[in-house]
Amino acid sequence: MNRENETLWTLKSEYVHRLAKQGLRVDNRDAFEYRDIEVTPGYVTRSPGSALVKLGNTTVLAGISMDVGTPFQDTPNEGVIMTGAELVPLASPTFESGPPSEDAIELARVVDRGIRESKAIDLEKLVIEEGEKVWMVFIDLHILDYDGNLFDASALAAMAALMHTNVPKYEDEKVIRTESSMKMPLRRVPVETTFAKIGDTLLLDPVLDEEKAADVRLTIATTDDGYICASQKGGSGALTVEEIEMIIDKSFEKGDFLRGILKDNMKG
Amino acid sequence: MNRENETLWTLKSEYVHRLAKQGLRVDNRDAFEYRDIEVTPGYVTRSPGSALVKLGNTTVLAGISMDVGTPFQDTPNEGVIMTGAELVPLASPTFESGPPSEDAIELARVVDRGIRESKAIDLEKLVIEEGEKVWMVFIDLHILDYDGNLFDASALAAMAALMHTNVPKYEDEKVIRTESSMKMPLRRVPVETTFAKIGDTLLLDPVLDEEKAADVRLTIATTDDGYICASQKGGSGALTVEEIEMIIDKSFEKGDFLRGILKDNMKG
Amino acid sequence: MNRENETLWTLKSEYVHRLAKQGLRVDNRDAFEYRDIEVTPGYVTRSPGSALVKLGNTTVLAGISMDVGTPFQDTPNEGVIMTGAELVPLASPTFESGPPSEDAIELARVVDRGIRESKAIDLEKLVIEEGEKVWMVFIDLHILDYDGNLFDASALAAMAALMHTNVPKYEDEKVIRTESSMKMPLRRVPVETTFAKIGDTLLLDPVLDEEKAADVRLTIATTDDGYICASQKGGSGALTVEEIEMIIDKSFEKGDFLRGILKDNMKG
Amino acid sequence: MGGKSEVPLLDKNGKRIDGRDLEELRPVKMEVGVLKKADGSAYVEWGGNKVIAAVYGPREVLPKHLANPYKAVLKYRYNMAPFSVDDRKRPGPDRRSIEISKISREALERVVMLEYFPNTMIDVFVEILQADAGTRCAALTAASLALADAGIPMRDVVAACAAGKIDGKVVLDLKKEEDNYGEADMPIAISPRTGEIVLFQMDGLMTKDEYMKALRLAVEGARKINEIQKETLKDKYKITNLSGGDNNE
Amino acid sequence: MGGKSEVPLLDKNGKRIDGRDLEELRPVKMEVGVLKKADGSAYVEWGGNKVIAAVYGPREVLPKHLANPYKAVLKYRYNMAPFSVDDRKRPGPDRRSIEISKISREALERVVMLEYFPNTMIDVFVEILQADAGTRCAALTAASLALADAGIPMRDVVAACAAGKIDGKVVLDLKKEEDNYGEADMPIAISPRTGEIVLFQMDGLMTKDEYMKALRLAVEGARKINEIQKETLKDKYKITNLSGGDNNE
Amino acid sequence: MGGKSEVPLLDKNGKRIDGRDLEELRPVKMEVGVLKKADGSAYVEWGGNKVIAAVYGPREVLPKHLANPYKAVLKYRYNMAPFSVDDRKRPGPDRRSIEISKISREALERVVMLEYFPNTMIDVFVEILQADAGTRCAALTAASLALADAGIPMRDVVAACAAGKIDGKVVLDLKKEEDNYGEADMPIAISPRTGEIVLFQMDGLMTKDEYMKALRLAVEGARKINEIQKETLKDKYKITNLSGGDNNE
Repeated sequence: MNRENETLWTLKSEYVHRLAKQGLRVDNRDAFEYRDIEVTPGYVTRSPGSALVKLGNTTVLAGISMDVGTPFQDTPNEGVIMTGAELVPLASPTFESGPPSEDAIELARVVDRGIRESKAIDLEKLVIEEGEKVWMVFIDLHILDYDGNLFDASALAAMAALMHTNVPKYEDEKVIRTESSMKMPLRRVPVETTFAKIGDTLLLDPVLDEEKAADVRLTIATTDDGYICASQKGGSGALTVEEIEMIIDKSFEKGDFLRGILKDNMKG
Repeated sequence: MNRENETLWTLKSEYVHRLAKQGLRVDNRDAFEYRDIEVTPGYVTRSPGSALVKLGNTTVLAGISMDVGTPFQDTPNEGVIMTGAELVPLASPTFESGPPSEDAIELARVVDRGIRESKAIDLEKLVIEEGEKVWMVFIDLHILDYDGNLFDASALAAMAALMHTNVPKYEDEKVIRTESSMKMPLRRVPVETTFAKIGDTLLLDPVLDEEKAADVRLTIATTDDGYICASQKGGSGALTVEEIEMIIDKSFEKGDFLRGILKDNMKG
Repeated sequence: MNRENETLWTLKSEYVHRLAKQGLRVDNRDAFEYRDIEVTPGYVTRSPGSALVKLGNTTVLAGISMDVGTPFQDTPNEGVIMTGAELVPLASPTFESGPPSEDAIELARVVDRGIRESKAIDLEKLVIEEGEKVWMVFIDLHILDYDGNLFDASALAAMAALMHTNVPKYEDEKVIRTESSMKMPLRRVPVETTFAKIGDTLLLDPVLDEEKAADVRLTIATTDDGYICASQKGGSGALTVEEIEMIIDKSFEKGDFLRGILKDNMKG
Repeated sequence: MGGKSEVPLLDKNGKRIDGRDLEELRPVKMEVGVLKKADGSAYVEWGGNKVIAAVYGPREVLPKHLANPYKAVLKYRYNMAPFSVDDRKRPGPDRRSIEISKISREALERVVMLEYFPNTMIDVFVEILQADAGTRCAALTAASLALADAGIPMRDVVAACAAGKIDGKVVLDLKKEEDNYGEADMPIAISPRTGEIVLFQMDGLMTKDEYMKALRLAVEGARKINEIQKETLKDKYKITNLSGGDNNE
Repeated sequence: MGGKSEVPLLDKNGKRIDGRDLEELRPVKMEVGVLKKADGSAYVEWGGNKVIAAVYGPREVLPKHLANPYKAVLKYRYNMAPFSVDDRKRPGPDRRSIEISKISREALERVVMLEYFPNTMIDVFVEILQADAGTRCAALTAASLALADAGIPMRDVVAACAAGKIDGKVVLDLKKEEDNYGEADMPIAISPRTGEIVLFQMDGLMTKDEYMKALRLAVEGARKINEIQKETLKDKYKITNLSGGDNNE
Repeated sequence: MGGKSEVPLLDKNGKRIDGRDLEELRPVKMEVGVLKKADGSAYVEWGGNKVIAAVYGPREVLPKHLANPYKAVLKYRYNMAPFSVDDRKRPGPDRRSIEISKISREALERVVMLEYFPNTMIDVFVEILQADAGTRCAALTAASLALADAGIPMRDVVAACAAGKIDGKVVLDLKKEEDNYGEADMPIAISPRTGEIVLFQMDGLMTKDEYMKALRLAVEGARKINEIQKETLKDKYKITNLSGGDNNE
């Protein structure tokens, strides 16, 4: 699929490895330092909630759509979350049109799990009529520029969008999109932090060149009240138990950093 | 996709251009003359409405299917129109099996717009129970032989079929297909006329060889009460404002000619 | 599609033909002898009904799923049967992932017809509320190892599964899968017998090598009360009327043999 | 085969709902060379069925990896127009049409001289414009004519017909209501020169006697259909040697 | 074009619901080089529309058999983000976006010098992030800028605009409510140097006079859009020769 | 992970609903060489899970453009039979099975000596015949056995196991009800020789202490699974050097 020159990538990969051995990175960051992060909530003014996140050059737009539907049979008293991701070909020469790739599916599912498993959304407050009518929360991730670490950027965009989402009114069997009945009911603030292992070196927030050179990737989602709520290893490399433990510690620390950015954004 | 010989087409195209420059056509027609038109309404005797149209060698069969469904939320007091076109591979060596091509989609949508935008069908009369149950009018265009100008042939076939359509009875929650409750309620008679520009020459009703040689195509839908209700440019060429104005005039004139054929057919 | 060596297959085919001429088979069976048959009903203990059938090396797992749905409009007082077959790529180097192949579709439809046309299932007993709610019986055939004659193995597995199926309880608009309301209501026991013609020789139950060498295949479904309920010819060869008559006679005889196996299984 | 015998399909004189005798075919009309762009084509009207067939080829095989160095690849596409049946059929192949296409292709593979055209593809497309039971037989009958019209060499012109069982009687050539409410249907096709069966299906409930009677009746029906095919090709080409039939231009 | 005139779209002073005059454009903002990975890119905000376009290429043609030895293959993909409209749009192309992609590609084929890059492919991708009527015009306008930003040689920079009819009046540049409840819409695109029409559609009901008035109005609108395009490219490159515009790095 | 603690998952003695202790595996049975047509195969029964795996290859890569001149392409297809779960699963890949296939493939890429077979493809197919939580672990465990059975050289035999949290306790190897109503699940796989983690996921809510405890417990579980794998292969081949295991014929 990758149409770029194979040899070029091999050279780049060797360069990234050489740097990593010396504790260095292609953009001179520290090992556990995030790139610059910009969060623009409410970017899509006409949608009930949205946020544009720039993590260095990686750009993700998360948009929330609200609709009324029937709950799942086994959770009649809960609203429904659906998360999708489109790696639109605009964002990278390696993304293609067509049905979602396995990468897009994994991304959507890992972002979804961070939100779902942490019970970030109070789904019981999204019930209109038990067993019959509930709010469906669609979280759509639109990747606009791909320079590595879609997981953290997407999870951050999704959470920022949810924090700025207004639930529309529902009256006389109709959704009134111009009026709001409440803020999206949130209970926790999960964020995701992704680490790459290059040789024996662990790095936070890999850029694309690092991501491609890495053997393995680990994403950890943490909550503001001290829980881990999701994890996902990617890539054909391996991790030791000790590495995972070290990553968990860093993940809580960096998670609080990301939550700080979200918090600042809520005020601003 | 085109499996025919590229060189052959280049030669044919040059020939068509040479003729056009002299005001001539491959089949000796005048620039704004239609090929012979045959309309056979009621061709599919078992369907509520249908018509076979032969425009020279181009052959299109339009069939109407009627079913009961729920109206769209924003038009609770209107029936529903759905138009589809199948460029079945029987009709041309260049048509392929599979999901509708962009050509088939464009054709269906342009025919649909002619009918929909002119409000040819009185959709309010197709309501059985407001907001709950309305008639769905499926207009299906089946292309049987493709020798150019599918737009005009298809629009004509669709309109002829609608003019001969009987709306079935609906009793006790069931469609009784063997009985008719009314004629399809029609208010206007839109038809479409298509022009090709070859070099600087404008032609009506291009045959396949002309269509392929043409730089640009313009389809204009007009109504019997003096309105233009749809237009569509196709092809990578361009048109001037003056050319469009000239085409509009011709389009009304030729539209009346086509409506004359439909009218004759209603009597016969 | 077949990735195996073409030359090898030609040689095998010639060998099979040579044997057939002498009345012999690759596995030393008689012409109208089945391979060893093992039926394991209830293989998938958590499903309402299932059976694993081994016909020589050919292995088919049939599983029944029960759900509540709306009946078809024209049969408001009947439950619904749906039969599917997956030729999963695990079972053969020639099976591929993706939508069902024409072979999988033919297999599912021929097994379905044997059951449907014989009225083996008393569909009226599967009505919960006439016109509104009926049991849907999904018969899914999962092919695990493909060594020829999927038709007989699949039909046998489907019937064995149905004979061991418990219809769940339905109370308060819910399916209670842990409780049974009745055994699957059965009226007849259809089985299918498949014959291959190699040169002029007719054989029962072809193995894969015979199936590939064969010119034509004929499957006959018979019932325990002396009816033929389905037939299907496959392959580009031809059959005479006399051959068909001879196959019918054998089919009843072998059908009783297969029904004997099913019966033994019901006791055991 | 619903077998709901509430609807009587035979009157007290043993006549069928359209007045036919038990062993009588519906009216059949055939025409070849009906399409301009196809290499060969045919139209068949058979009772309430209206069917049109086109043949393209031998031509380049697409996708290329399907090419066979020993013979032509034959493709067959049976397709119903959305308006051909009462309940609109959604465009595109469904399971039924995929199965019919498969068995029809296998029937034609018996007679088409594919070995004459290695590394090519011959496409047969059939469109059901109006359906009244027996469409697969009408389609295959039309396809054979279209192949002859395209000048494709064939060992024989395949002809098809169905027999079935209604109100307990074996009858020829079921129409829609008979198919819906009858007890069995058996569509077949033959290679008329040898009398061999090249397409064969049956569903419903029949004893062996009924089954063999239906089979023989269907073969006879197919022979009658073949006579009409031959007349049609003769009228068109004024020759009797069918497989030498020339192109339609 | 619902034409349900219950909703008044013009006030007693002839002003539109957003306070515009009949022949007034909505506010338009443009920016080029907004994406890092694309060879060229542009962002266009036009009333409530937010649109981003990217260009990749000339690059290898995939699948290979689509390659043309005489010119580059141009592809155009118009795509709406699920949250860009009130009722969530399911991801993936629908019939509407396939049609828009086709006519937009045809418009650009008129100006892009495809003959310079045989056997290659030039991909134009446009994402509608927020929709407020006129998205196809905004998309094509952004696509032209992205092509220029990618340094693809063009005869001209295509500019688009729509005119339409609301409450019986011909107006420029419909917004969403005007499109929903108005009487006609006519999106067009021009090659500004020649004034030729390269994209042209119309739906709704118009007399010939209204139609020609709308056409001329839309052409004028597109010319204004083109001025903004030129300013945007000038600001970025500090040069006036657009087709000689260099890459965005 | 519903976390609906209305359903008690531990009794007053701390026993689980199936009588197990907190750190106890469900009964596990393994068998290799269970299929005739596959190059390697294995069957794993693990609690209520029934899983069958097959390996084909190294063989020709299809489609060809996916071939890699430096190593074999590994494919992994996790598929659930429609009847394997209470609510019938529609045939074909869904998002969940695509994700599981991806991470399972990545786990195996760590150990399979792909570099020995450039320009080929190794296909691993796993069918879930009955599901009772932990299917991805059972599937990967079976897949490793099938690879060994096919004689594919491997650095190690991957073994998988899950740990989780129910009623506030960290436990090994959740069954279905525990997965549905428990608080967290952590499926992992290891390369037993090095103890490295090659598959790793977690969802639910856990403190760091619980998390690390679960991780260590799951690793221990996977080691026990690996012992059974080794016994199974030894029984079959009467040899201890697994990667030298011969074909199943």
